[in-house]
Amino acid sequence: MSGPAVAAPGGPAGVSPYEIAHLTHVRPKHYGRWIAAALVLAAFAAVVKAFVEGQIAWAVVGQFLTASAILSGLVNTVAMTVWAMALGVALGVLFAIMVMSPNPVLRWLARFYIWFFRGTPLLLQLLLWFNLALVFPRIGIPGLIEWRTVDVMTPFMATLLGLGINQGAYTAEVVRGGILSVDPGQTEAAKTIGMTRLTTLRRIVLPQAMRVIIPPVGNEVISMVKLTSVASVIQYSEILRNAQTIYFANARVIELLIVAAIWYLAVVTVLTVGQHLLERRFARGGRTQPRPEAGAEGAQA
Amino acid sequence: MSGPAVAAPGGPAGVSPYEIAHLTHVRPKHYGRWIAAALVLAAFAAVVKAFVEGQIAWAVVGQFLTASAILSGLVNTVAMTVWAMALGVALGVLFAIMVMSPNPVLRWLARFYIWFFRGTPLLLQLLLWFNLALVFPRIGIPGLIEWRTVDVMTPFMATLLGLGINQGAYTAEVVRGGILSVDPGQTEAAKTIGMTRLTTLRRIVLPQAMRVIIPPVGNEVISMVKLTSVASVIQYSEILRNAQTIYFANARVIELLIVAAIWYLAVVTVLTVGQHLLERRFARGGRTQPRPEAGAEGAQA
Amino acid sequence: AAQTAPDRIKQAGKLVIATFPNYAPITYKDPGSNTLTGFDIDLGEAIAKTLGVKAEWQEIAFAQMLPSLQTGRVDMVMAGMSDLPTRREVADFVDYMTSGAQFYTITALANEIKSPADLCGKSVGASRSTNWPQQIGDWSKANCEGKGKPAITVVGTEGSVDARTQLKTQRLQAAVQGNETLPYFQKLEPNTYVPLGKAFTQSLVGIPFTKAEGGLRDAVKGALEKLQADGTYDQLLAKYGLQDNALKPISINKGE
Amino acid sequence: MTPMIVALDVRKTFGPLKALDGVSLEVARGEVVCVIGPSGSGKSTFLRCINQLERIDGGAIWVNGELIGYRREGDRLFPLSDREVARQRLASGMVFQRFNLFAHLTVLQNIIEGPVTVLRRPRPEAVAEAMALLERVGLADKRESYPAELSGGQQQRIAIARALAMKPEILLFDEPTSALDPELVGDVLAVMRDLARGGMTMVVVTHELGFAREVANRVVFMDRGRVVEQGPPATLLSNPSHARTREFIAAVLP
Amino acid sequence: MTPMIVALDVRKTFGPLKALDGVSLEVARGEVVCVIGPSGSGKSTFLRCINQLERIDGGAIWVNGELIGYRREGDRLFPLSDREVARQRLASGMVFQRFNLFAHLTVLQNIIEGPVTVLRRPRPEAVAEAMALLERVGLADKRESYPAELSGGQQQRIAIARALAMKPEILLFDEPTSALDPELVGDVLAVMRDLARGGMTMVVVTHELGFAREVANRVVFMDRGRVVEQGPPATLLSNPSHARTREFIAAVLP
Ligand SMILES: Nc1ncnc2c1ncn2[C@@H]1O[C@H](COP(=O)(O)OP(=O)(O)OP(=O)(O)O)[C@@H](O)[C@H]1O
Ligand SMILES: Nc1ncnc2c1ncn2[C@@H]1O[C@H](COP(=O)(O)OP(=O)(O)OP(=O)(O)O)[C@@H](O)[C@H]1O
Ligand SMILES: [Mg+2]
Ligand SMILES: [Mg+2]
Repeated sequence: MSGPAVAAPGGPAGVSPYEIAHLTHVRPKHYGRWIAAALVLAAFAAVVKAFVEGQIAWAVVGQFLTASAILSGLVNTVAMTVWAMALGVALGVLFAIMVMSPNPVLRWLARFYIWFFRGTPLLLQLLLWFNLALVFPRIGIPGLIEWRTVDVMTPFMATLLGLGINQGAYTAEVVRGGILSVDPGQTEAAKTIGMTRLTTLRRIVLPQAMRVIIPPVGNEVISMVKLTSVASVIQYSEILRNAQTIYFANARVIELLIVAAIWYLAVVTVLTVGQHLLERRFARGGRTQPRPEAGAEGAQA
Repeated sequence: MSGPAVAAPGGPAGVSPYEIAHLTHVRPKHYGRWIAAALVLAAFAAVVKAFVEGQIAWAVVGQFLTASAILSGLVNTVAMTVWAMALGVALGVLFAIMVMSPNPVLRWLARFYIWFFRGTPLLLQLLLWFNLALVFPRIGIPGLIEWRTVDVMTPFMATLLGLGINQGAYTAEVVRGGILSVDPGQTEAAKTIGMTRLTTLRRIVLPQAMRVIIPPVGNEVISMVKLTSVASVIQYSEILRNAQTIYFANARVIELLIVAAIWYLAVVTVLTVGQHLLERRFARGGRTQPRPEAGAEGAQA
Repeated sequence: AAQTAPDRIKQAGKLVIATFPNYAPITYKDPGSNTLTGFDIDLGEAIAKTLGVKAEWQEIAFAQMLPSLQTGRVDMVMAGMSDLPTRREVADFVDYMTSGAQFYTITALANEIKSPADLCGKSVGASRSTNWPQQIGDWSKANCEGKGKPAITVVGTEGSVDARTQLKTQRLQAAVQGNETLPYFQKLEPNTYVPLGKAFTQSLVGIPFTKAEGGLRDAVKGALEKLQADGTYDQLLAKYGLQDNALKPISINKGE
Repeated sequence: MTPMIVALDVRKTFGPLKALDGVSLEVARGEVVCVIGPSGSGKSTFLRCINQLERIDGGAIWVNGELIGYRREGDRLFPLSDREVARQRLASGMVFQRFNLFAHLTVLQNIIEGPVTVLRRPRPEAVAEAMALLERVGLADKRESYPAELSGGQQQRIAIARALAMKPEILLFDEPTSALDPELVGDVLAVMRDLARGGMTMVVVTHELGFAREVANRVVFMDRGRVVEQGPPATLLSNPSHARTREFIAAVLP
Repeated sequence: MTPMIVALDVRKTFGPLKALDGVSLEVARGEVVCVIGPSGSGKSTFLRCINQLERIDGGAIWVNGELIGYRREGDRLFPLSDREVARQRLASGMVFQRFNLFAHLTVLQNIIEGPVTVLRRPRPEAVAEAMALLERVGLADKRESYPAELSGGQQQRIAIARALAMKPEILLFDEPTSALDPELVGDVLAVMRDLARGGMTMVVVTHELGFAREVANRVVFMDRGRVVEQGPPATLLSNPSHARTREFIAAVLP
């Protein structure tokens, strides 16, 4: 082995190609990308043009975009999304905790819930709640206080229960995944400072699980916005139903559906932005372990 | 500080409470759990009893459970779930890769796709595909080969495109999360043995992302089974539509929905089992890093 | 005495009626004002007034109407519902109007299809929640297959709107809807739809009541008879162009 | 004076594996015990049993005179509830190899989490004490940082402060420096040395034989779930009596 | 004979931070160079630039005489495509601190993945060579195990075998033993010693000064993104000329 020549900073023994060390480093230009972009935009423009020129009366779209029936439907859709998601997330967290509980009774109960409500069509669940009176004509504590079931099970109530309980079963699975993703070391550390199982979940595990939970729950919230339309069968007057009621009378089917789509896109855009903000909020503190090969400073964690 | 007495194995200097070291350790009995189990079962039995005695004609349920319309609807539901999910997953992976690509054109295209198809109601998407003829009366290469759009856009085709493309947008988000969950060290290691970006994704990253991807995709497959029913509006004759066709004629709404629910539960049960098998298959090799505080043997990883 | 409502209704001071505004001009929402409109709505109001109570309308999907009647959510239904023997298993019908299934096509196909006889071998659609698809099949058996011609392909569509859209994309060559509703759409979309012949069936439209509500059923029947006697009934038919669909006298459970 | 920790014939199995195969040990008040031994010898498992992160299958452990994890009734030992176990854990604090700071909380929040949530101390008081502890470990200026923004050595010192904030009577350390870069080890050992001088009872699993030699009152060598040998550091590290101990020390010392 | 690696005034910035601030270094064929320096001094970044895991912002690097990462056209350097970079990477193998074995593949699959997928070697040949490598690192009996079932030392030896399977001309090591238990370090160093004796060109970032002293032809000390001092191990480790080097060596040696 030949002893190495110690390279003096500045340049090694005049080997000619090495001179290029001080040449300009060029950023790549990516002409291909610009051509691709142009092609994509052209194709897109063609589709838009076809739609604009197709048998669609855009004036009708404009006219109904802010019709009062559409706007009140929009409010109902958003309100139901909020309430049903709140119920769904609450139930999802509850049943995720139950399904991971050391207590087998709770565990089996939670498994049954997830299986049953993921397994039956939402339409059936809605109809069962709405028509609960077929099975229980009156509810309450017999003799003390009682109501007619149909008075309690308003369309709002039945929709809320149907959507919320159904959502809870899906959310439970997502939350379970989130809890499993949190480094078990966090739970151990919480135990060593004397926290009980539930406090640990509430204060340490769930806040960290949020990072994993938010993206799929975001998907589900966005689905929920549109799922509310299933509730039109039990006369919950959300936006799609109100759009339909209008086209039943004026036969402008595609136009009214486009009106609904525009509002849905608006709501989904707001929700997507909200999701990104939430994601950023819960990314605080970053991952438990620094990225591999990262400096101990963790500047890039 | 007093120097400690070195404890001879077997017992320390006759301090009386220490004698109990050799007493029997009793496993907990959990009487409370058994009582809870009994109560839950009782409540459950009461609900079942109410349903059995309610205004539901169980004979009708039995009669239609294996009716040929129901069974052929079931086959169509399962077939559509398989095809639409296949398309959805393929598109999801493609667009997840695009949305994480260094190429901004691909990235924006993928973002638009995800935003648009998550943002518009499935019903509208289905109707747009089904009624594509309103915009493009004929498709193909003009002059060379052409078809009437309505002949190509059969209910099957429109449903497949509608469900699959819609599903792809949701799956893309899930796959993106999965890819992000894989330790970046795996990608670096793959690069050092000379793999290109796409080979790395295909051989190293995606197989490991499966562990994170499967549970939410499982949720989505199960949703898809039931989502196929939206396609009844464009005449795809899946199980719920066929059940409805029957109850439109005989007015046995709840009974026919229960028939559909029984089959849905059966399909979902099979899918859940399949999901668990897949999860186990991809759990092979376990996590990249051993659990904290675990022995280097990794027996518990 | 026949037109007095049962005590329960009188105490409540209201008659809860289910409708689903997807069936212009029988029951629909005026797109401009977003209020319930139609022959059934006006007639329902008149019935309630005759009984000395208010009408309270609940919008319920068609398939949910009979269950809602059974659970007591509503007292009766006015939604252009046909009085069919299968439905009479759970309800009694007070019939108040006739309806006929009517073939029609679009102007673009009017040269090719001039009469119902030209429909053999073609695709014809109708709302799947009605009994029209079945009636088209029966008609085809009698008038196509029976005469050695190819059968009609019957397509059950999601609703009448859907049938009209499919007609426009020419997925269907003709469609069927009630002869009481077609004129409304001819007026709404001029030069689009062409009726083919006359209505090929005749059925009765009625108001269903649960078997337990015999009292209310008779009270409503009485009220309807009174409205026919004082001319209100004819006046309302005329308002919506439905003179051809008048049913006199009012009957109970006479539909086929 | 009762010893701080008494472990008597402690056994713990994982399936077929005997992780602890009859460990007996006493630790006096204020004593510093270092536990050494090869990988898989049960060192971590033993610490985890003292802190009830694992439930023992045989034998018994007393902390500060109180039987832990079980309640005696007649001739039998019944397991305690989650809540009682949580209360008993307050007697001991634990510092892990991988720090395990709460990733979603700042340094200050990490330290006051226990006092405020578990001990129900008023927040301002807890903050004041937390700041004193941060001064003590030399990291007062990092109070608003998140764990991921700190070096390993800083994280470990915060972990020690978090354990101290609960005012435990014993501190348990499981290889507190083995995940650190060599340059960062010194700061952590300095803090531990300081605690030992302050009279804190400590059980330290470590490979830092230099630290053991300097600070420990006693060194315990474990192998295959048993205590093989124990004694003052000078004796055990320089002149071990068992062959297995000699072998191990030769392998670890460079 | 052209040197195996030539780095000339290499610069790399992360935002405002100059991780490499003009590093120049030559490594001859068959030479073993150890790089030491405090945390954050740019040691890992430099290795990652040689292996093109990072793209450099200034200066140039040649491996085996070939300019890497860029193509010269006139006076300017144009970046190479992903595919060409992948091809160039085949000249060097890298072993990471955290092993980074493919978690979903068995030991044997880990080793043959590169030869089969990238080099398109026939599978039976690749398997035969993999088995020979496994014999060489002493782990032939573990071929069907998954990485998670192995100790850190075993994982690191598999990582070395995986790199060797690609028949690279240079091996780069980034603190290959610092995530290992002290007892497991020996086996890995033995394999590396063996490679050095076999004439493999190696650049090793390490804190194991004992290993550096014994095996290295040259030791390089880096600080703040620059090479401060380099020389034969005997000189640099025992008698460094810069104050910063002296300080560092005093802190690391116990
Ligand atoms: N939760 C567990 N499940 C199964 N086996 C376990 C578990 N925890 C520890 N073990 C096993 O028990 C044995 C003792 O492990 P322990 O972690 O106590 O060793 P250690 O002395 O701390 O080793 P190290 O120096 O590697 O940390 C090992 O064989 C380990 O694999
Ligand atoms: N991807 C990155 N993004 C931002 N900063 C980075 C990145 N990689 C490294 N750095 C920073 O560059 C500097 C040099 O890091 P490098 O990892 O090369 O140091 P090192 O000498 O290997 O240190 P250590 O001994 O801790 O591994 C550090 O300040 C580090 O935080
Ligand atoms: Mg351990
Ligand atoms: Mg480094």
